[in-house]
Amino acid sequence: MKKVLEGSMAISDSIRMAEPKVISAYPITPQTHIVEHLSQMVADGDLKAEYIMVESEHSAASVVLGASACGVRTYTATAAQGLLYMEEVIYNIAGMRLPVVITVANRAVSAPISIWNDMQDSMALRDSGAIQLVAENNQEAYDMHIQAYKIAENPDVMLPVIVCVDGFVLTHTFEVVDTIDHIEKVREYLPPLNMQYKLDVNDPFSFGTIAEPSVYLEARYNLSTAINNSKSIIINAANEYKEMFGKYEGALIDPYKMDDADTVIVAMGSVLGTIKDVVDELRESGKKIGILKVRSFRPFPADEIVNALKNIKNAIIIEKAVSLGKGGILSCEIRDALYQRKVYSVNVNGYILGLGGRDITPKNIYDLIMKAEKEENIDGEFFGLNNEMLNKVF
Amino acid sequence: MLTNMLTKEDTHKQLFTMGHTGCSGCAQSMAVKLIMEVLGKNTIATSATGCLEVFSAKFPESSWNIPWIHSLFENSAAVASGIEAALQITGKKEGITVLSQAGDGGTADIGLQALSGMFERNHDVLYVCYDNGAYMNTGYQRSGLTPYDAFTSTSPSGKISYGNNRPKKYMPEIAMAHRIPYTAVASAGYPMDLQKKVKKTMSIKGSKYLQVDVPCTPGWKYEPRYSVKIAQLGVQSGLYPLFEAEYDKIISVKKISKKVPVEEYLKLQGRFKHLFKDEAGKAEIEKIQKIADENIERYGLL
Amino acid sequence: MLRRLLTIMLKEEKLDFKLGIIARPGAALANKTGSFRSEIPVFKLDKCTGCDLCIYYCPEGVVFGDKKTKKYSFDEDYCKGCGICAEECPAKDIDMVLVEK
Amino acid sequence: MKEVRIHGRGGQGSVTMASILAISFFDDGKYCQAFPSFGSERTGAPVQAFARVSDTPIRTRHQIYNPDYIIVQDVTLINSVSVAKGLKDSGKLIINTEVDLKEIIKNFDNINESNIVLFPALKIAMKILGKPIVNTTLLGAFSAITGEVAIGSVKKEIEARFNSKLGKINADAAQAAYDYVKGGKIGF
Repeated sequence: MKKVLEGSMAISDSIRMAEPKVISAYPITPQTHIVEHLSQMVADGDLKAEYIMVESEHSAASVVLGASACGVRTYTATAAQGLLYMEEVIYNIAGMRLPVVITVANRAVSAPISIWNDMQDSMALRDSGAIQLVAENNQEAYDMHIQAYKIAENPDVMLPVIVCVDGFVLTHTFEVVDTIDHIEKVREYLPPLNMQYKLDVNDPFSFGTIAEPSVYLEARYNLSTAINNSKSIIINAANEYKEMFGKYEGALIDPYKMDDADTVIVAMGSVLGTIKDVVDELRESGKKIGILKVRSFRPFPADEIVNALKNIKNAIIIEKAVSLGKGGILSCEIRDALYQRKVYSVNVNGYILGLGGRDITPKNIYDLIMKAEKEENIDGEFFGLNNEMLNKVF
Repeated sequence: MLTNMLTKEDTHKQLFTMGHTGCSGCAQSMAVKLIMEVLGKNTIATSATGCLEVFSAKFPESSWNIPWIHSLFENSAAVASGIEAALQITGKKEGITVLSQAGDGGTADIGLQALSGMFERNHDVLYVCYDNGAYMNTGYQRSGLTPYDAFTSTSPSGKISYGNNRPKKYMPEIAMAHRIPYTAVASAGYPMDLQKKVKKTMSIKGSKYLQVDVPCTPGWKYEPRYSVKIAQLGVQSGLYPLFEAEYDKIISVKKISKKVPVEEYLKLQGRFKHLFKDEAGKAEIEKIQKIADENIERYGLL
Repeated sequence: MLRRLLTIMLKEEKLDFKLGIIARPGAALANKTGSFRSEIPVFKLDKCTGCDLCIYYCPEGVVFGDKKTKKYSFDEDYCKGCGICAEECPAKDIDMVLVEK
Repeated sequence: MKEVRIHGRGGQGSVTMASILAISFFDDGKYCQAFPSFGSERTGAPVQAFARVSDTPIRTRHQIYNPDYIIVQDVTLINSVSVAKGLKDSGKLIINTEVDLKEIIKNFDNINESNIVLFPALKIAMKILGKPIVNTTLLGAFSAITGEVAIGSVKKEIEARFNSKLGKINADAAQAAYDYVKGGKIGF
């Protein structure tokens, strides 16, 4: 049924549909509305779960780790510093192959402290072994969480899934979301979690043992293989979801008006909406331009991206994150993917904008496209800098 | 806890089994063995990073014949909270003990926040702190539970130092301040007392804190055969008071049967040998005696 | 080490290394810690009172015996020779002797 | 697409107002979007909330700089905030006040009298709700002034948002405001 829902409401409603048994979280802006809605659902008996109010994000992640190791479905949500505080535990959740679903209400990291949106927080977790999916709008945020459990709990995956949802821009925005009416259908799509190994007094195993140098390399190889192989499972999860619920926003990537494009903008998350409006206008004026949405950042769909981009002239990468001391992250990975596959013909220009909640307007996007088409090999240039501010003496 | 007859086969079926790589004479492994004997097989355990975790679970080996999990250094209590919550919501908690374990560093230093959270939420978990008074796993660095004047590699004695210059943190009282239903202090030197306390925790719902004094042969620098003797002297000198508390009230203490001067305790351990070199060292020993006397007074140990 | 690992990976179907670092319960028995010791206890079985303290105090849990017959022994495969049993035996009925091999 | 910007103070229910407006648009068969000015809301501090309505799905997510409609919940804000900034030439600036238009217009440059609608929301709210919360009253007025949203949808969503009794009197306040604008029978 179509409803107007705040992003946080849409997310908590889809979590209710997935029926996790243990939820643990620590409040942090802009994740708060999600955990407030979930607390209310538990308080009203609409969601039968243990909601553990912990004293920190580190413990929130640790609680879901422990509960997940017992074989029950779990959920947590956080943002920014909270995610960085969880980081140590998330590495363990991944290494111990526990299918926890984590929402990140994407927010800038300190310092300077900023409660506003960008993707620097989840990007810092890119090497953790957690799958990272990025939602474009509230509809996708809703659908993606249910798919996240399906992916995480696949016996061949057994990894945490981080669902990235732009803080405020999505979490605090009301818009039309088509929700699922019958929980039975979700149960059909998402059968009860059945873990091969768990903490069970009738079948005891030891988890989290120490690995000597003779073992560790292989253990990490297996982890690496598992996340790489999860691509097909992410695709299947999206396709099955489409069959059952009729909704599809892409699986790993999603091309938009790319058929005859010679310029393609690559981006992730909520900024895609604004970009689509600009591209539609440019299309009307005859410009051959398209968009490539990256929906799965980890595993990184390198083959799929290269296939989509190999015949175009210009790829413009727009990202709300920076690798300090390097530059663009997405742009770097795309350039690497093209180079590795010997595709040298695409001019890749990467730009960083919108950090710390700086608003991205259609005019920004338009100006950026006009500028990018005249440039070559830009690697993570900051776009939209206020030069007066840069040199200001306060 | 023992039956009249124990066979070799029986010993191989212990819940915390031999084959671990703990040091010869390790009092911690003794305590774990004693605790597991009482708790039985319907136990799910967590361990913080530390000696116990490293020597008991080196892949693909494990000394644990129960479900056991290690995650990190500071989150044993939080992981145990999650396990307890999962058991509660799935209706499997009845008859199962959740045991959360850490060393003194994992309890009183880096793990204190998560432990406090677990206490505050009063999870039905038995938390055991194996107190060997320093970070032994990483080579004897000082922790918040290192006793006054003890030599550790980060609180060394030196030309102007007599070792650790801060008194041992009163961790059991921090636990009691949370008004959890049961707090107890035990010692590897008194196994029956230890097992009696563990047994008691099994009938109490909510958070239980048990701190066990476990001498460490390489860290305290003594011959392995003295582990029990030193633990007993710790108690008999008044430096390691054993007691039980319900909520914030102490309900029983283990009386000192034969009071010994702290010197008897200190002189067996290399970590205190710098106190026996000169006159100033004697003054330090007197300070330690004062700590013991205050304990005796405070807890009514005589 | 590698051989043990392979045994578990190949023969013990329940353990899938691909699904993380999980160990079988009690698998540590494969590790014979007798190699730790330089001394070994000798249970003289002379003045033994059957107090069981040697069983209680053994950090490894390798001592076994019978309270009634007052016959105690230990598992040589695992005893680390710490000497606590000898030190704490109230009847002084256990000696530690140097392993000479 | 039409865009609405709401100015208020923390605690006056600007975000609630924007979201009720968005859902009312949806009831009318339109696509909608509503969002607050991002950040932490502090009681009394000036805040903004935004709403969009369109016949086609709304994808863009930038803040609203050139609104079709601006609603000002608290007239004292015009001293400290550029509430009229970016208003479209054809736009409407709806202000809750009983002050005379000649006085109000002094506060604005580059804006015509015809763009300004003054509306005594506080007076209506005090009469019907008995407290100085004007967001629901202003929603009724917005419906009547702009014709962008049906008063029935607004009332329905107000009732859905609050508990039964509170919802009812707030819906009454919206209706009273609507009638007031339409030259209805309630005598204020």
